Amino acid sequence: MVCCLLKKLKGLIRSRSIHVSVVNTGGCNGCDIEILACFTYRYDLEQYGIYYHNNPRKTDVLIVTGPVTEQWKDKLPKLYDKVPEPKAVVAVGSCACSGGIFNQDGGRVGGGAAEFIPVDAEVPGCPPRPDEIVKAVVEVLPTFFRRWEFERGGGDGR
Amino acid sequence: MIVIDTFVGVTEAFLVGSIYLGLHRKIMARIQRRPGPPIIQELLHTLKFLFKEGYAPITSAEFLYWMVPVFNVIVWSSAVTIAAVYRGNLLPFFAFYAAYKVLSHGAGVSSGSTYTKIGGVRHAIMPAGELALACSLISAYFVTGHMDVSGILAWEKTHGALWRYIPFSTLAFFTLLWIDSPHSPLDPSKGYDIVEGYLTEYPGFLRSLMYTSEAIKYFCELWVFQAVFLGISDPVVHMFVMGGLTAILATLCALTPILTPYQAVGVHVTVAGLMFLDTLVPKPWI
Amino acid sequence: MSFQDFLNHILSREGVRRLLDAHSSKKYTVKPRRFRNFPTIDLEKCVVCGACADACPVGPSDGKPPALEMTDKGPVLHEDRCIRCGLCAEVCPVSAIQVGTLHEEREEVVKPPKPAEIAVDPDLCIGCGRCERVCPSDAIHVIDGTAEVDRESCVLCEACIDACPVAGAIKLLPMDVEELRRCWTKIVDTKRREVGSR
Amino acid sequence: MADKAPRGVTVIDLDTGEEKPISHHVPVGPHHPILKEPLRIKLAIRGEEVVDCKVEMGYCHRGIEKIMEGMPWQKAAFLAERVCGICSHAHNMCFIGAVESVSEGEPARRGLFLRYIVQELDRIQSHLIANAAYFYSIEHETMFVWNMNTRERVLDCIEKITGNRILTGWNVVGGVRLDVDEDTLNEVIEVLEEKVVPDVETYRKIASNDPFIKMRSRGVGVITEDMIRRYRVVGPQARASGVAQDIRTIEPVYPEVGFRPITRDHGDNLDRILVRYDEVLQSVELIERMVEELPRGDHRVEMKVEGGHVVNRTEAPRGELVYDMEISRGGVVKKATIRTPSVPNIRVLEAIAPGAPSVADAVAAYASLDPCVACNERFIVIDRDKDEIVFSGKAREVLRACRSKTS
Ligand code: SF4
Ligand code: SF4
Ligand code: SF4
Ligand code: SF4
Ligand code: SF4
Ligand code: SF4
Ligand code: SF4
Ligand code: SF4
Repeated sequence: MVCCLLKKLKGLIRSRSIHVSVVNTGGCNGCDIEILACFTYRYDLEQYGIYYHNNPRKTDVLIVTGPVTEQWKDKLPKLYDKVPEPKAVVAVGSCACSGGIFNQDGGRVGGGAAEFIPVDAEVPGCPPRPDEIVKAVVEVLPTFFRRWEFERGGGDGR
Repeated sequence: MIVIDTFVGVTEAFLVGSIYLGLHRKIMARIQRRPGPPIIQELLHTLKFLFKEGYAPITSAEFLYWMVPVFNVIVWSSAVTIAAVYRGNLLPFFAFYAAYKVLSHGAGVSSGSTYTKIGGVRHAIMPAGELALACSLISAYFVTGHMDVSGILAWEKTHGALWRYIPFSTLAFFTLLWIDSPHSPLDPSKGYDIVEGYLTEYPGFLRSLMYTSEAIKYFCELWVFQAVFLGISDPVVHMFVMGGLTAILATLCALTPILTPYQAVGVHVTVAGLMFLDTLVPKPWI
Repeated sequence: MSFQDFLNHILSREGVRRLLDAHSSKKYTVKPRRFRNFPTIDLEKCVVCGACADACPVGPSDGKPPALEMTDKGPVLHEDRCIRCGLCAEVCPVSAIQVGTLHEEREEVVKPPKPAEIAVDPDLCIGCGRCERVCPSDAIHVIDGTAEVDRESCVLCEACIDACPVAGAIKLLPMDVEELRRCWTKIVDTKRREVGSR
Repeated sequence: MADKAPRGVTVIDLDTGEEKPISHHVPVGPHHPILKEPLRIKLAIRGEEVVDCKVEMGYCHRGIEKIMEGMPWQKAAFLAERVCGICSHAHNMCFIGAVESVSEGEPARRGLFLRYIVQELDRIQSHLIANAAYFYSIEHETMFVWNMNTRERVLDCIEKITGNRILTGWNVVGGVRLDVDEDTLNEVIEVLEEKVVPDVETYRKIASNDPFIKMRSRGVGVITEDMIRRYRVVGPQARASGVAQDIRTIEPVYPEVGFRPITRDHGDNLDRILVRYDEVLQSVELIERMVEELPRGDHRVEMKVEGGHVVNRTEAPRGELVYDMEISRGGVVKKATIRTPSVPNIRVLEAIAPGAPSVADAVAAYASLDPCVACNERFIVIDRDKDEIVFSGKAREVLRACRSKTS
């Protein structure tokens, strides 16, 4: 009972304080600037407790944009490993979901981030509008972190 | 009894410090014309990191790496206990501040990453912290003849606030507050160019300890500033003045970029030099 | 001095208003009039001509389907592949694909006259009904032993001609050039008048 | 994360052969707070001083030119746009312009004007985000957010006209995709005049007066005319050093509305910022004049693509953009080579960063070059026989390898 309450409390705090880190694995940066726009006045993700800093050590959520290019194929899993648990990955843009327009004959990209690291949420669109990103992030992530303790068992999560 | 007092004092310092840091961020956000995070956000960050996985990078010097955050909390808890809870001597406060500098340097060097090393070195070469602190405390001693907070407060009761006697030292101490508040232009040791300076490699609960010590530090410095230079001893007034000071600091931090290390050192030295003006400039209002 | 600029800017009436006005993102979730959202496909209308899948710029690769995958029921959209370009909606002959609000604007566009029509010679038609079976848009029907063509829904695919066992029973009659020109002039005139009245 | 450099390590200057002792290598990127896009800058530092700088590109190689082969222009236009998301409209326009120049007839005049109106709007938003990125790199959050706020208003205008914020797919051979009515254009002009111009004027005033911003920007990262010639620096970066080169002077429409390039003299970070603000204001004027002189008629005409070899140049927000294409009859792309402005603009960092007194200055100089990595490099050298990648993206090595094979 106490244990359950504690888990709930942890989940609540985690869902209110989220650090994100955006990694562009070779996209056209259309998605990156739309994510950046989410941190400015209109959409301001900070009001939901979502902070942006590209330091993997303090990241909870890795936002991946872009198809995974040759140079990133080994670097992306490494970067993912650096992020301490609990962590989530959001693929933003059709590139990160599936390789997008670049993943066809002649292209030299992997088919989306999910082939290299586990992806928890996808926001399709090329690029998604900031309001679509905000909607996805604000609806999915807090729930994800609230449930994390129960679903993955917080053995190593301290 | 002592244990309980200390515990309550430190906890209060941590909570209040966190909330004022949150207010700092909120005010900055409002100046940037966005809604901004809730005021308890910094507190939530600290708690969040407390539960997050922590580990030492392979390159780190492990003992130092693990101990730095712990010592940091101990140092600032002691400082707040001596200065704010028991209103004791200010010399240990200075010693603790110097220890904090050494520890931050240790934090930078121990993790073995280039960014943290540069950050640690940058933090160590910023001289104004200790200089301003030392000089302003010495000036305070020369004027009041006391080295402990309760003595200074008693002196101020009869003579009026200390800032009127040594305004430049007050300014120097205020600069110290400015340096130590987040996003300060005078503190390039956590600049984005070196990712996050000496904090770069701290994940999980170690970072949480770092944040805790920072919140206590913020409270402690604001408290000492008010007690020594503004002569305020009433806790309620304290809270209001802290809010006001936070607003001023946030505005200053929001409207300036971060300077390069050399420029920052230049400003620090200038500010530290300011205090000698106290001995030279006549003060007709006294 | 420029600290003053900053302060002036913040303390100006506009600045203060914006300082105190907490923006919310709700206001900005309204999609613009021409927004190209993901295409929605109306399989009822679709005549399975495949034009949309041809036009789609996102081709297949190993392991991933194209954005619009053609099946025998009609095109299937893979949202994670689609780049929302709207080309599929542009080429669909029967407007079975809509892309967000942009589509409404396209609806107003007057349908151009067809450059030809399908005619059945009742003397030759034997009423076998093969044309009826192959017609992708269900435009030809055998009524009383003779095939009849619904010109509105015919997409001029000529599938019926290929399937017809009687040579010359179904013919593609190109429209008279003069007639065509007259139709076009009329459309352009109405269009002009509309623009002028606005 | 960091390369370890034991003490006593040196770097060798490739030009002079001189050896310089260093204390650390500091890698910046490919995932770093300052960078929105992947790129690696390797700084060699002694204490804080930057001794040497290498730029490593190629994290964005996607093979766009290869995918484009065999695509009809209708599809390839969307692909060209996705070379880069920030100056997407310039790419789209340059591509369509190239196809039009091998087609019969002239594109619709009204279409051309609408096309250039969107191009100038795109330039405004691109310049604003470039300056915002610079302020972010010197950690002036307020100016960063303010610039982005103003940019949102410009994006609203683009959205009103074309339907998308970025990646608009606005151009087609013969004109533009949709017509725009008078009311929309008037609304756009109103927003520009009432919101964007006063804001940008304030930002320019703040940037040129603020002592702190000046401390960080004046005299840092100076690009000389010699460097411009050596590294082929283009766009506002070159114009900030007093080189008045701008492709807009030879593009259609612009001469008619009285375009003249803007230059400044110092060539340092601050001037690059200010030139961009100047150009934003100039773009607003250009848009107003174009809307005034907007011809009536069709927004799009049918054009038959004849095919052939074509080189088309456009002034993208970051400088000269070149599409060199072979197009077959009917409009299928046979071969495409794209030369984007950011490559030379970023390479010049290797000349201006060494000697910078601190890492912070080098990084700020990088941000002031308006680096846009997405378009940065679309080359990769593949060993056909073994089917493995020999070089990916390190331009210097690739060049050297190519030279050793050919000479
Ligand atoms: S999804 Fe589209 S906008 Fe996003 S990176 Fe890929 S191509 Fe660019
Ligand atoms: S183009 Fe239209 S009719 Fe043809 S297959 Fe696609 S949806 Fe169906
Ligand atoms: S919108 Fe474009 S990408 Fe999406 S399905 Fe249609 S043609 Fe394909
Ligand atoms: S069209 Fe052909 S099949 Fe149909 S009735 Fe006539 S002859 Fe028969
Ligand atoms: S052409 Fe053939 S298939 Fe088509 S309607 Fe006539 S008989 Fe039927
Ligand atoms: S042409 Fe096609 S649509 Fe028209 S009647 Fe024949 S089969 Fe049907
Ligand atoms: S006329 Fe022929 S080619 Fe054209 S859509 Fe119909 S079946 Fe297809
Ligand atoms: S310069 Fe290149 S990367 Fe940048 S916006 Fe333009 S095309 Fe894109």
